[in-house]
Amino acid sequence: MAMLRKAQIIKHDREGPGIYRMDFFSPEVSSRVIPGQFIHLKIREEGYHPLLRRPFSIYDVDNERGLFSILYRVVGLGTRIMAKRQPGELMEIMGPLGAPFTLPEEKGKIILVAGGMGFAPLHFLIKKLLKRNMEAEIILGARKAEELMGENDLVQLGVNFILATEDGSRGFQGQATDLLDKKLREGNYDYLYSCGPYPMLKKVASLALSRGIKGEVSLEEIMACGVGACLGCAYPAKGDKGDLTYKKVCQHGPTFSLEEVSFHNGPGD
Amino acid sequence: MAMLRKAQIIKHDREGPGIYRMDFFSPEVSSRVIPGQFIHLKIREEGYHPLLRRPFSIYDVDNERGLFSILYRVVGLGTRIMAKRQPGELMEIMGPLGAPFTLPEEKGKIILVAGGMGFAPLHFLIKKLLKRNMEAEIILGARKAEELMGENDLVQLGVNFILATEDGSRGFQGQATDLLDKKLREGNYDYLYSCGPYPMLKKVASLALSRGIKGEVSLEEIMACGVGACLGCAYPAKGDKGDLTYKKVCQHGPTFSLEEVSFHNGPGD
Amino acid sequence: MDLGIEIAGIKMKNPVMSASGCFGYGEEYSAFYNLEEMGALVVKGTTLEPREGNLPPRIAETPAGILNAVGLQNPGIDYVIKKELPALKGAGTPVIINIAGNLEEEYLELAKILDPLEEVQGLEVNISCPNVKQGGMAFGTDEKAAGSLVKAIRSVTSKPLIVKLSPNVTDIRGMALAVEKEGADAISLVNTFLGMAIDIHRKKPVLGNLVGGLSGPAIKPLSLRMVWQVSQEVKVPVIGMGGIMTAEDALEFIMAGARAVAVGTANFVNPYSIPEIVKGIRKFMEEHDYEDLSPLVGAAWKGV
Amino acid sequence: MDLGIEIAGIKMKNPVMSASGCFGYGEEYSAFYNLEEMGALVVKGTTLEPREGNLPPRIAETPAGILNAVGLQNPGIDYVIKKELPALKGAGTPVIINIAGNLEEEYLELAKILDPLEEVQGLEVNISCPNVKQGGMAFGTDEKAAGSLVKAIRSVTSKPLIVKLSPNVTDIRGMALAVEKEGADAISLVNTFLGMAIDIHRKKPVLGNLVGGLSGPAIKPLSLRMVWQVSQEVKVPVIGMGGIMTAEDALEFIMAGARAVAVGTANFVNPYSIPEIVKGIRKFMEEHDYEDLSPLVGAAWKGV
Ligand SMILES: Cc1cc2nc3c(=O)[nH]c(=O)nc-3n(C[C@H](O)[C@H](O)[C@H](O)COP(=O)(O)OP(=O)(O)OC[C@H]3O[C@@H](n4cnc5c(N)ncnc54)[C@H](O)[C@@H]3O)c2cc1C
Ligand SMILES: Cc1cc2nc3c(=O)[nH]c(=O)nc-3n(C[C@H](O)[C@H](O)[C@H](O)COP(=O)(O)OP(=O)(O)OC[C@H]3O[C@@H](n4cnc5c(N)ncnc54)[C@H](O)[C@@H]3O)c2cc1C
Ligand SMILES: Cc1cc2nc3c(=O)[nH]c(=O)nc-3n(C[C@H](O)[C@H](O)[C@H](O)COP(=O)(O)O)c2cc1C
Ligand SMILES: Cc1cc2nc3c(=O)[nH]c(=O)nc-3n(C[C@H](O)[C@H](O)[C@H](O)COP(=O)(O)O)c2cc1C
Ligand code: FES
Ligand code: FES
Repeated sequence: MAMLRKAQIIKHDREGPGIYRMDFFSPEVSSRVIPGQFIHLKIREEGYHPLLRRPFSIYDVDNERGLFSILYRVVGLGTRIMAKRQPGELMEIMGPLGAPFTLPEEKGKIILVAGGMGFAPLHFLIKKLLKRNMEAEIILGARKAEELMGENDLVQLGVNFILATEDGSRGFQGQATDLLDKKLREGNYDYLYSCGPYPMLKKVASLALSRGIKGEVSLEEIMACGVGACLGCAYPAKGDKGDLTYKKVCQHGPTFSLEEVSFHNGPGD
Repeated sequence: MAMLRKAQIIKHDREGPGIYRMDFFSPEVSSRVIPGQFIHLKIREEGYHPLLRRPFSIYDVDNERGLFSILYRVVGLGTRIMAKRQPGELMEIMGPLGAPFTLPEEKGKIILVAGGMGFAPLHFLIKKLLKRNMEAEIILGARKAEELMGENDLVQLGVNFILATEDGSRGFQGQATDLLDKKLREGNYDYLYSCGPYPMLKKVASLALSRGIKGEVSLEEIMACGVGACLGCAYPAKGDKGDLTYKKVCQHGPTFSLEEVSFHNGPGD
Repeated sequence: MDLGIEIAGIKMKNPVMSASGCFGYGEEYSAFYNLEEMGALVVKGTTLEPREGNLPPRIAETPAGILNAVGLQNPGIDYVIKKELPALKGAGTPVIINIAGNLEEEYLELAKILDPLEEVQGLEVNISCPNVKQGGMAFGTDEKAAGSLVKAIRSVTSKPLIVKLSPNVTDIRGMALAVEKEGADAISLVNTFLGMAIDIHRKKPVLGNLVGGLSGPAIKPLSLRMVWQVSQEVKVPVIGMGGIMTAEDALEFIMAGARAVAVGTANFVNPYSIPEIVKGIRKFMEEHDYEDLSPLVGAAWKGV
Repeated sequence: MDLGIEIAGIKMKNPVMSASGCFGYGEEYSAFYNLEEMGALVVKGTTLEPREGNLPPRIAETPAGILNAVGLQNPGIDYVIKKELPALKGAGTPVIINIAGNLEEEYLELAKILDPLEEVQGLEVNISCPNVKQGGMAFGTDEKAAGSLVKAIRSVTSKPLIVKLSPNVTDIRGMALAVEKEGADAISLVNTFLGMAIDIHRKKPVLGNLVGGLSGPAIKPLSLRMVWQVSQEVKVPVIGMGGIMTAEDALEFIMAGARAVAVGTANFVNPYSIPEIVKGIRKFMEEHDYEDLSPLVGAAWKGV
């Protein structure tokens, strides 16, 4: 369960413009965490601004060395402060938290769709899928070339990937969902995973559902507690009886099945 | 005037339990600052807690190397954060600010009284006095031995000093003002400078005034702006016509003449 | 040394409670520590019927504070009694139900339903939620409306009645006196301050509900002042809250006149906030040779 | 592109003013930059007679905020006219005098004295100072009292009349409507929130005055909400303030409905706050192709 501990930053590298990878030493986290889960990071030890913790998906785990990693983009105060932390320093970590991705029980063809930083949790997932000898392909989408995440990782893992940029600066010109549409028409996929911005996920879900493909998405919502106590991270989803209700991204999610989540009155609408 | 600039921390050493010395490289400050003045330091670059700057007296200046130093004690959030800063980092400095000590025009025997951290501005002052070949002696007082400041400096400068601790753990057992009383009875002093906690300054002033000795004290008051705009740092003092009025510690002070300052309804009463 | 206190007949082993809505029904934080360590557990605001709550986003961070507009999402009193309360029976700490509604009848119905339940040690009447359009807030800003609501609830329950006031008023003393007069056994101060944030890129309010309630350290000076003012006026005990993060903060509220304190937002930052605050108060009492809390309550105005 | 605006006939080259009491009489900050860069300069609250102000300590820091209890220390109107205003004649920015008093007669006398002075472009009537025992605050919390005070002042001066409201009220809209009806040309929102801090070691309030006014980023969500509420009700322009530290903050207030903004506490942290905020607003307008400010004013509720 949600434990609290200090973990040492082992490595902190710039991976691109405003993008960093942070590796922590924490055998307790790395040995237990499952793809799709996240940690809730305390930004500052002293002072109350920023006040809340910040959630980050687990991007990678190195069980042998007891490490886990996050990949993050600097977007505001909290991540700006994080970017200045140095290897050797400690940060307070809560987690692993949240409901992980479920892995398909039978072998099958899997397609993943990552929008920008949405690649982070999918990377850890792909590694697990490969370990189980699953066949996986991934579509990476972004607005422009420098926002594409994951190419190097995927080359290293030997996973097939295709790129889409909205401005056409790399790969296919257009949205990741245009590529997905094409792919779904061409191939037979059994399961889909996706993480990225809300409008993309919405399209991904409707494309997959219209073809009867099952799958899961990882959602983001502003969080306060991270453990299910505050109801701050509510997201509309179908309840047990199919009725629309609010589920907690931190506890029921961040992963939701395509059937469960409702994109009908989400924040981008 | 009050300028703003970033200065690099050149050295940051622990000088005792919770006591640190921070040396900054800033030829602009070190070449202009006069004993008794202070700098207003921004604690954090990001975030609003703590919000206000923190004032620190100039403790030392090395004009050749363009350095100035402060000596500080960790007492709360701001100083706790400062204590973690590393050499090489930059901090934003406003100053030098405030009205400096005035130096006696004629040569004479000078006595100084420092209570704990009150030694900081007096150290820089003593160095100036010695440069002018003034004869100076100093009483160092504190509650207990580990809170005594300045011994090493004074030995190095070759200045006479006597110690008083309230618990008798070093030097004379009692208050610095008991020693001052004794000294004033024995010797003929022409001028006095003092800095330290409010009750001590109050006694120092009454002892000196009752013997007709002129002098100056350096006061502390919580500051907001540091430049005279907010009236936050008011301290009761005698106005031009001898009437009681509030003067600004940041602008009229922090140094005040013994006749000017009024300790009659200060914060400790 | 004894940290124990009594509020309206509710015996607590220490003065540190959870603030409603910031602790769910206790389950989540029981994974971090034994709830016996709490002075009392105040659960999420509960209404007669289930409420789905407000549109997301529901949380926006501000300097040293958070805005929330959860909108009283809760599964309704029946579900709470059936599913949540049984789990709390063995919690080892008094359980207080925070009740809310739009209409007087809803409050009365809730009070009647809860009155016979042994597992409920007290009711906290929330007349101050800023995130619900209809009602609630009106009771919280009008002395007459508040007084007559409390009077009506008082007549249908013998449970200890804590009334939780809104800080969004000109005269918090007047509100407190009005509810005390009509039978409040204790007064909780304060709920959140109505605020908002605007996303300048979308040119729209950040919260789905447009406005929300501000909590956290940012409001501490304001809630502390209200506790200071009210506790000098009323005879019933005051429960202080609003920005308490540490034992030092809790002691400020106690010295301002609060007999107990509640901790809300701090739980989100540090899940161990409540037991750590209890420990810190104990340490302070030890260091300053206090046998019990009473000489500290209101010490800042009693001039002790 | 033009950042210029007009408030009650006062032409400003940009919408960024100083907040009263946080900028002295301009002298201190003129050492940092040319005051021409400001939209307008609002001076320290000025009374008929000199005021010595409150006992120290007058400042206490709180999370992301500061409490102040200066207590309207000022040299009195005669001295201000003789010694401070002449220095501001060539400042190149409109000068607005913030006036305060205990009694209606004092406000009227001040308004009469200032009415003929060319160097004064407007009056800001402070009916909201929380740090003065008698009066002031009563005008700030009672719609009738506020309205009749404004009516009286209106009758003795032809200068633009800005009324500065207290946030310590249940219904800020009601207060705003009351002063608008009686002749306010503009409304300043808000003064400080009444708060306090306690020193747990001395077991006493930290401030010499016991309570003080909270300003700074901590209050921004609250002051922003009030600007949002009031600007949707009144026809006169609103000047927004309370926690503005950056151009982004200022833009939030403008989108909430403020035609101009004032910067107080931020000056203490960064003396260049005002010119930097002006620059940041200009940059935003450039990036988003705004020719002038008017489409941004109230954009968050106009739904533009
Ligand atoms: C389950 C989950 C997993 C995430 N994983 C990653 C990841 O692997 N890599 C990554 O770069 N980012 C991830 N995020 C987003 C990340 O949490 C935010 O970017 C971060 O909190 C922003 O903090 P900030 O202080 O820099 O920004 P702020 O200044 O607080 O805000 C800047 C922007 O970020 C958004 N934001 C702020 N707080 C949150 C929050 N708690 N959740 C979501 N959005 C927020 C704001 O709405 C705003 O648009 C994840 C979010 C969630 C909920
Ligand atoms: C002109 C002047 C010169 C000073 N020189 C030195 C020096 O050379 N070395 C040194 O160690 N200290 C010096 N101080 C005191 C120093 O400014 C405070 O110790 C520091 O600001 C405390 O910051 P904090 O955040 O750690 O403490 P906080 O958490 O803010 O407060 C802790 C304690 O420090 C007091 N304090 C807080 N802010 C101030 C302030 N602005 N002024 C005075 N007291 C304050 C508080 O009342 C409280 O008792 C000086 C103060 C002044 C006014
Ligand atoms: C997310 C959240 C939900 C809340 N829900 C309720 C509630 O249901 N009922 C209630 O009376 N107060 C509710 N509150 C108010 C808190 O109980 C408390 O009064 C307030 O947050 C101030 O305390 P704090 O600063 O310690 O959080 C809620 C506060 C937050 C932050
Ligand atoms: C030290 C200080 C002194 C103030 N003096 C006055 C005053 O004399 N008259 C007045 O109307 N407001 C006064 N105020 C209130 C400010 O003008 C402003 O309304 C408030 O501080 C909120 O803005 P801020 O958060 O930007 O500081 C004062 C505020 C501070 C911090
Ligand atoms: S963040 Fe609190 S319930 Fe999800
Ligand atoms: S600190 Fe503002 S006047 Fe001295």
